[in-house]
Amino acid sequence: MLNRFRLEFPSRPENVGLARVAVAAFAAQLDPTLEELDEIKGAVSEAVTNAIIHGYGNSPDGIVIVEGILYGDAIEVCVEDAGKGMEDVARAMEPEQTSDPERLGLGFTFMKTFMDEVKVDSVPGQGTRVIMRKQLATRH
Amino acid sequence: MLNRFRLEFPSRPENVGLARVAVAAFAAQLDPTLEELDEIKGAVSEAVTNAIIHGYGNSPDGIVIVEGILYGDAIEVCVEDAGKGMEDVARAMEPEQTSDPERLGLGFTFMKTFMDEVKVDSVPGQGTRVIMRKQLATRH
Amino acid sequence: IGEIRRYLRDNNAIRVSRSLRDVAYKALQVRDALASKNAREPSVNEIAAELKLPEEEVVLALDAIQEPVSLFEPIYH
Ligand SMILES: Nc1ncnc2c1ncn2[C@@H]1O[C@H](COP(=O)(O)OP(=O)(O)O)[C@@H](O)[C@H]1O
Ligand SMILES: Nc1ncnc2c1ncn2[C@@H]1O[C@H](COP(=O)(O)OP(=O)(O)O)[C@@H](O)[C@H]1O
Ligand SMILES: [Mg+2]
Ligand SMILES: [Mg+2]
Repeated sequence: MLNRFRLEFPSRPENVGLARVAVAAFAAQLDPTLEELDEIKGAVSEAVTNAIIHGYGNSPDGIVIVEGILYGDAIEVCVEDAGKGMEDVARAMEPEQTSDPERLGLGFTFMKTFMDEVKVDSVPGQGTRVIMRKQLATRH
Repeated sequence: MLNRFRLEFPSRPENVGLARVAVAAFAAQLDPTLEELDEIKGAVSEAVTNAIIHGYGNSPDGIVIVEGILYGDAIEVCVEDAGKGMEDVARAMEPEQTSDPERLGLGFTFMKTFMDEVKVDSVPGQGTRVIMRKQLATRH
Repeated sequence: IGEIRRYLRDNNAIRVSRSLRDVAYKALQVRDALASKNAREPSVNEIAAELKLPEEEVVLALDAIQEPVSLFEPIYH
């Protein structure tokens, strides 16, 4: 482990940008391309948005925790909420699966496309933790 | 209190930039001018740099905590370390006071210039907490 | 005075203010220029070095010209 950070904030939509910038500034320590950076930011946006709208049902009183860890040329990002959790994680992660008919159900699909690994731990009634890892192209 | 965040990271110099842009992304929620934003970032750089070099004596094993709170049109930023602390805070805050002859001793002077209020709590052997507040010009 | 100015520059306390949008658009221009010059995607460091800015400032600026919330799904309908 080379470096890490932990960021906590209330589940307000305006904090998605804070999370995205913090992760991006941290990831910049690995010297990514702008495309790699956009992918990481996209994945973070999806995971944090899910924590706010699904985990906490859009209530601003929840706490979202975002952690970043650098290992060599890889970055791991964890997004955690103590919200309602999921009964069936594997099913929720399938494309076009959504509990909200107004949504597209593509958040997890984007996370999996943008990052190399996406793991989700979730306990109904207790919360969700999304762990994403991305290996950056080595240019050194 | 409208919104807040808490960011923790190890006392490595490369994390000064992370702290600075996290506070900037958060402060952006108040729609500051560019100048106000640069002042907030400058104050954060000084306080976090002090935590790393003076609080932890440049050891990367300490933890720095940065908190931001928005109140109406004001932002409060706290920078905390559990490092060596200061015997005489009032004296350390005077211009050109420094424990390192290679430095200029102007960090606190800049913090006071950039922010409206700077309060420092410090206990020798236990750590330091710098609390800064800035009222933004109301443009709404 | 010279010493203080150098201190300010080295400590990044004060810099000539450029708007975030301005920095972001310059960063995208530099990206394109470096990509065609080197025939590969430049890294954030390379772009920041060209702009003489810390890399996290480039990151912050680029985010400022991005959509405010989720890229792909609006948070509210
Ligand atoms: N943090 C979370 N807490 C609870 N449920 C979640 C969480 N993240 C995702 N889900 C569930 O997984 C489904 C799929 O998520 P996603 O692929 O992002 O699609 P969408 O957000 O468009 O519904 C959501 O509709 C929701 O039911
Ligand atoms: N977080 C801290 N922990 C311990 N001592 C500190 C801390 N911050 C400041 N100091 C003390 O206060 C002095 C003045 O700080 P500052 O005005 O930033 O000047 P400089 O960093 O150039 O020495 C430092 O030299 C140091 O002795
Ligand atoms: Mg989603
Ligand atoms: Mg200082």
